[in-house]
Amino acid sequence: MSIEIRLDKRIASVEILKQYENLLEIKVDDKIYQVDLMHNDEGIFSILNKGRSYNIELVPQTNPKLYTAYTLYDNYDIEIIDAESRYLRNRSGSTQLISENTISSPMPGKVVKIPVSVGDEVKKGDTVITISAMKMESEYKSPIDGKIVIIHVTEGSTIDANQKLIEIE
Amino acid sequence: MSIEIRLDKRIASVEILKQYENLLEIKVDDKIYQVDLMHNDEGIFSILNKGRSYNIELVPQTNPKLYTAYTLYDNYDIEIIDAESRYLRNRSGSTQLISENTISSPMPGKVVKIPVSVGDEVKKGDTVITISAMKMESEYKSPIDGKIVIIHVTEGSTIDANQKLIEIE
Amino acid sequence: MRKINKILIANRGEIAIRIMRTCREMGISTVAVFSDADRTAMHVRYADEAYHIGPAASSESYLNADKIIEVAKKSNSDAIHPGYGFLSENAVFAMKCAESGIKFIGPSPEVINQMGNKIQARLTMIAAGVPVVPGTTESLTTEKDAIDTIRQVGLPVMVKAAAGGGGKGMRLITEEKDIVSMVRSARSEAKSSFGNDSVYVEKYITSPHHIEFQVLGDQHGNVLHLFERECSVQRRHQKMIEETPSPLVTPELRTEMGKCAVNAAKAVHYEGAGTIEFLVDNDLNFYFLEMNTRLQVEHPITERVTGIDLVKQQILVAEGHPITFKQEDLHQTGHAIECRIYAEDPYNNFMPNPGKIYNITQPLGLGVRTDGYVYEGYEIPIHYDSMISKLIVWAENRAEAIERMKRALYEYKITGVKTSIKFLERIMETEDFRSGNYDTNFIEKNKTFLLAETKCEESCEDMIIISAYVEYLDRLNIAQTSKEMYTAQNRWKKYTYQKNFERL
Amino acid sequence: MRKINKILIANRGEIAIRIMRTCREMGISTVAVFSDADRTAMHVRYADEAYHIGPAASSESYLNADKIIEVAKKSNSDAIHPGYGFLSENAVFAMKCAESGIKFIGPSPEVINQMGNKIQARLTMIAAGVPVVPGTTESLTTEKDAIDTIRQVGLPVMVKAAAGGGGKGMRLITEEKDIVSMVRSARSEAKSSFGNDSVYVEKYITSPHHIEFQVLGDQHGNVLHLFERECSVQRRHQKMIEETPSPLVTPELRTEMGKCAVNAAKAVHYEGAGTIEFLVDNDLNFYFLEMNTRLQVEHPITERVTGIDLVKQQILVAEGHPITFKQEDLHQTGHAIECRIYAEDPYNNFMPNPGKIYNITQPLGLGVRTDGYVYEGYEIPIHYDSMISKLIVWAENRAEAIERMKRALYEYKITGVKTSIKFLERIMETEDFRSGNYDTNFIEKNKTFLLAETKCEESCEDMIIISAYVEYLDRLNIAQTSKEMYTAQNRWKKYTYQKNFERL
Repeated sequence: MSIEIRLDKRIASVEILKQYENLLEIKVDDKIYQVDLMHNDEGIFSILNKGRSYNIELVPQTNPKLYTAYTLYDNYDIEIIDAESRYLRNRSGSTQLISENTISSPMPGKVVKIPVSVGDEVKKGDTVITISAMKMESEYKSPIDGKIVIIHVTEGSTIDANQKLIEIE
Repeated sequence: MSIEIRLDKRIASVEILKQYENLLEIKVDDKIYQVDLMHNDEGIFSILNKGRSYNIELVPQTNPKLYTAYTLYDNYDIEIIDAESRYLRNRSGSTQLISENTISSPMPGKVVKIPVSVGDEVKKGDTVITISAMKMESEYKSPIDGKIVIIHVTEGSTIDANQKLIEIE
Repeated sequence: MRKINKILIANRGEIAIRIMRTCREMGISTVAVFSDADRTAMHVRYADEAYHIGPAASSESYLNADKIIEVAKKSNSDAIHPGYGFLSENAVFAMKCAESGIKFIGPSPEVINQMGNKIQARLTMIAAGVPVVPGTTESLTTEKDAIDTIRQVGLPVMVKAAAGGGGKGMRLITEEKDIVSMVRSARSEAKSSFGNDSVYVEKYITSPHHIEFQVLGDQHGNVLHLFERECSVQRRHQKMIEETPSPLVTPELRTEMGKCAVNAAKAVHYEGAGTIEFLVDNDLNFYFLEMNTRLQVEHPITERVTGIDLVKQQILVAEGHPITFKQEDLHQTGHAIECRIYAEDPYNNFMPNPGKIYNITQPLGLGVRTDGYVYEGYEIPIHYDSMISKLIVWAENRAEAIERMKRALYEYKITGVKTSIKFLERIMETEDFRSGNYDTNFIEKNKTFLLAETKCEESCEDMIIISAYVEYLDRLNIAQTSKEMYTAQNRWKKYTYQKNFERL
Repeated sequence: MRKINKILIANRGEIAIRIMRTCREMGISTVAVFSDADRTAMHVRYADEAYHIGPAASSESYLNADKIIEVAKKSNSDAIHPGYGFLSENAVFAMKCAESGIKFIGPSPEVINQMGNKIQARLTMIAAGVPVVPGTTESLTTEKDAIDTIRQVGLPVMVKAAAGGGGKGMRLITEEKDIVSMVRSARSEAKSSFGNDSVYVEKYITSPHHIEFQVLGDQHGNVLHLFERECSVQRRHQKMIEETPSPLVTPELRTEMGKCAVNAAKAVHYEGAGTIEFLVDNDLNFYFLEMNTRLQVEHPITERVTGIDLVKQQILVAEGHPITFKQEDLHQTGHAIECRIYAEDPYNNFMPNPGKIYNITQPLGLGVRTDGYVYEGYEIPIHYDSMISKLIVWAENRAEAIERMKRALYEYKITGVKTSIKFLERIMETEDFRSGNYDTNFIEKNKTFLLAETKCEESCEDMIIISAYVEYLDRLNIAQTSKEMYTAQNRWKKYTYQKNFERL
């Protein structure tokens, strides 16, 4: 069964050819690998490929098909693109654009200040919300000239990562 | 709901009286405790009882109602005695005796030698099996004068902890 | 002499645990305090006793002096160790402790005050013969005074809030035309931050080295220093890496600065552990910057090269013991480096990154010490500092210490949140750091190298893709069958090794 | 001088990882080998490369010299580090390495042989002027010779296999009437164990101290020692605790024994790291016991007090570098203790206890080093040694080191298997150990104290019972609802703190 996997910006096609317990023959794009792959329930993988030892950890994200992959030095965004997610992707193609006008939180924190109200006209670069986390305050600015449509949070409220904060039109 | 819990040789009756999130009022035998109890999916408990901080870990054993409890310094055998296990206990009252004539492995290992065969007469103290684990060999002796009834393993085989090895009658 | 049997640690995080470790070695009971956000924190689990002191916000918990003293009394604590940050340099708190008959482990309220007011500290140092950065010796209460003084000192200058700290009310002025507006904004920020618009003026030292001396004083007038720490690797005015000995400091300079540090501490009859911070320019001129009247984050590198447990010394001094060793008994043996592990994203302007820790692998082995507090499954709260661990290595010499630090950083795995680990590894590979030729501009100067993409080659990428694929297949499989009751018993898939791929 | 760029580590467990750590610090690539039982072992994951070498049984994998050399060639390794145990003292293996152009990190095959034969080693030492235990200098090939010699030396005596080791073919004879039968059984066991029934006789030293000296030699004839290690705390003839300096050794004795150790190593032109083991009686007479021609398990305590990375020195010496420091540069600074953590049950005759590790909390902080290899979820194989970790502490002096070790053992949590941790804690509390007044009979002598029940008081028991109860309630609840997909995201139950119990 072949599926597609996105690693940062690269999209690769993967298919398992043969398996005998932990020995796998797998095709990634045009390359065929014979690897000795062990993994555990916590998403830690040990792979031997022609003697080279690789340690990889997959940490699931909020969406069950998204992971952060950790190698020894780096981390990567991973997305599993199976039939279902392809369908969702195609369907949501148009809504993607709207999210550019949405301010979301890159990290958990607390809303310190919202200097705007629904209906206010803002210019690109105007600060629309200030978030504090771990003793550091960050100001988020409007990406466009527009009008505040929705404010999802209030001053003093605690927010999660990737939560929608303010939508501008 | 009150149940009984065995800790080593002590059997205590436990009942929850009140609960508000992580704050519990619990009766153990005749004593009532108000504790602040946190725990996670790996069986690690943090309890504050009148300010004292207790760290306890429960490690499940093969039987789902048996645990090993670890405190900072010690470990204890724990058994949950609910209605179901009380029933099983009563029913198996007689079979318990038989197991005294069964040699079981206290640890995983490898069978090095079985100097007896089924049908052999053995005296109390005769070596009936030698197990090796981690470069150390241990000899297991017959607990009774009797006759070898069943030998569950063969020389060279790998065994788990608590596996039946030899039954004597 | 009053034996301390129980200490309340008025702090959280790694420093709370670090203090409790020494208490345990000394047979002293420990009392933790915790806010709403910290019930699951490690310091609560490590302590003998633990008490709740309020909501998550520091102002209502770890800064709540009265509540903390109330817990100290209730738990019969003999002393309070404030750690660093929070109430550690709060003279009012120290005073309240004294009034309640609880020993505050640190200097007297008077000394905290004297050193907390930056202008008074400057005056004290001048009187003790310690060089200070050229500038004012008085607080400038009017705008005109400030502007006149700046003209007198000569540009570039730093304008700083007299009651200040943490960069608030601080302005660098490099151009004549900015003087008026900068002074105004500094005064206004000082007013709103500290309720006091007094400012003072210091000559701005370009590309200075930030070098500090550890001092230790007892109640009997003995004061000695435990050498320097080089702290010039900073981002956002916060230290990232410290080392000792400093690659810049010559033996002569060390002797001279050490003497000044001891004089500075003696001038105020200093009791306990403290740190004299200096700015050092490239011509090895040094200037008193400020004194931190508490244990410093980076104290472990000093412990490692001198062999002295500084927290133990703090407690012994608080009990009234005289220091048992002399200046000439102390030596710097080998070289120690500390890297601060922050939960932050170095590739996004060091933005803090609180969240849930997934897996941790601690670096271990020869010459490695870690002081941390997070554990697997722990959710780092958004309310407090982003430093989650300190990695300290020691080696016979600086070159070996750098290689050991690289090895330890390589072993250190923390997943679930973004951390500074990889960025720190890059610093270990930076030529300016390796040669020891760096000042406080180091990170800015080497930004391109430090932030360069170093992603792995294609076959490594392919291995990640294979892992994700297998994870996906497994997930499908799990969704179809029931999960086992005890996941920990099945962590690694069952394994039977086959010599080769022939049976595939 | 031949630069080593890649090393195959012919070992497993903590020592394989310890060696790889130093390789990484030196920029040397590492090659791991593994048996069927070790695919999931940490050394496989730590190495740059890893190759399968055979079934679980050591004899077919880690002792398979040809297979290991084949992997070394295939992977272009320049050298092989044998660690300790397995092939580390195998002269044939060292020879085969040389024949294949691969540097064996250790002494020459001739030296391994010379020291491996216990009688030859005794003769070599006598020639070098090193005191040996009174006894035979020749192998006794007939029963009559053996009996005559025993009468000559005088009871009590030890009869030992000439080709021996590990206690096989060894008998303590204390009574005249046992001489004949004991000699016979020793010879027969020696024959069946080593294919050689030669034995030799040594005077039996009652309650001796087991003290060893670390030596280091290079290819240029330089040999020096890195002081002693006291190894008298043993169970089943295996070391449990080592420390340096030895509480028994005086400065004069240290100088004298050190000189002998150096002479011993010089006598065989020793290259690399080695250990001279001595027996020392209560009158401070010392006798050569044997030489271990490899790195010792307990080498970290020497590293800690001298600051020298012994594995690094081994590699540098193997590359042909002369040792860069001199005897007079070396000092013992402070005090170091090592505790060996075994997976075993001290309360059941130290029976090994392999199994699955459930949770681990590593001891961290000031003065603590751990060298281990097990991780959470790892299943300790039944095939190899039961030592899973070494805990090493350092402090300014012995008393502080003992308190630090107690603290570190208190912090060290390994669940899922039984370990020696609590037993080691009891040793730290034993008067004879604390006073430094102990010999190899220590554990036997203090058995009652060491094995005493020290279970917790009732309220602590009740807390365990409450935990089990809550676990049970939760289990019921889980069985009724579906489990979350990602357990790690839900490790601690959701938490909202309430100040008091009023709302109950």
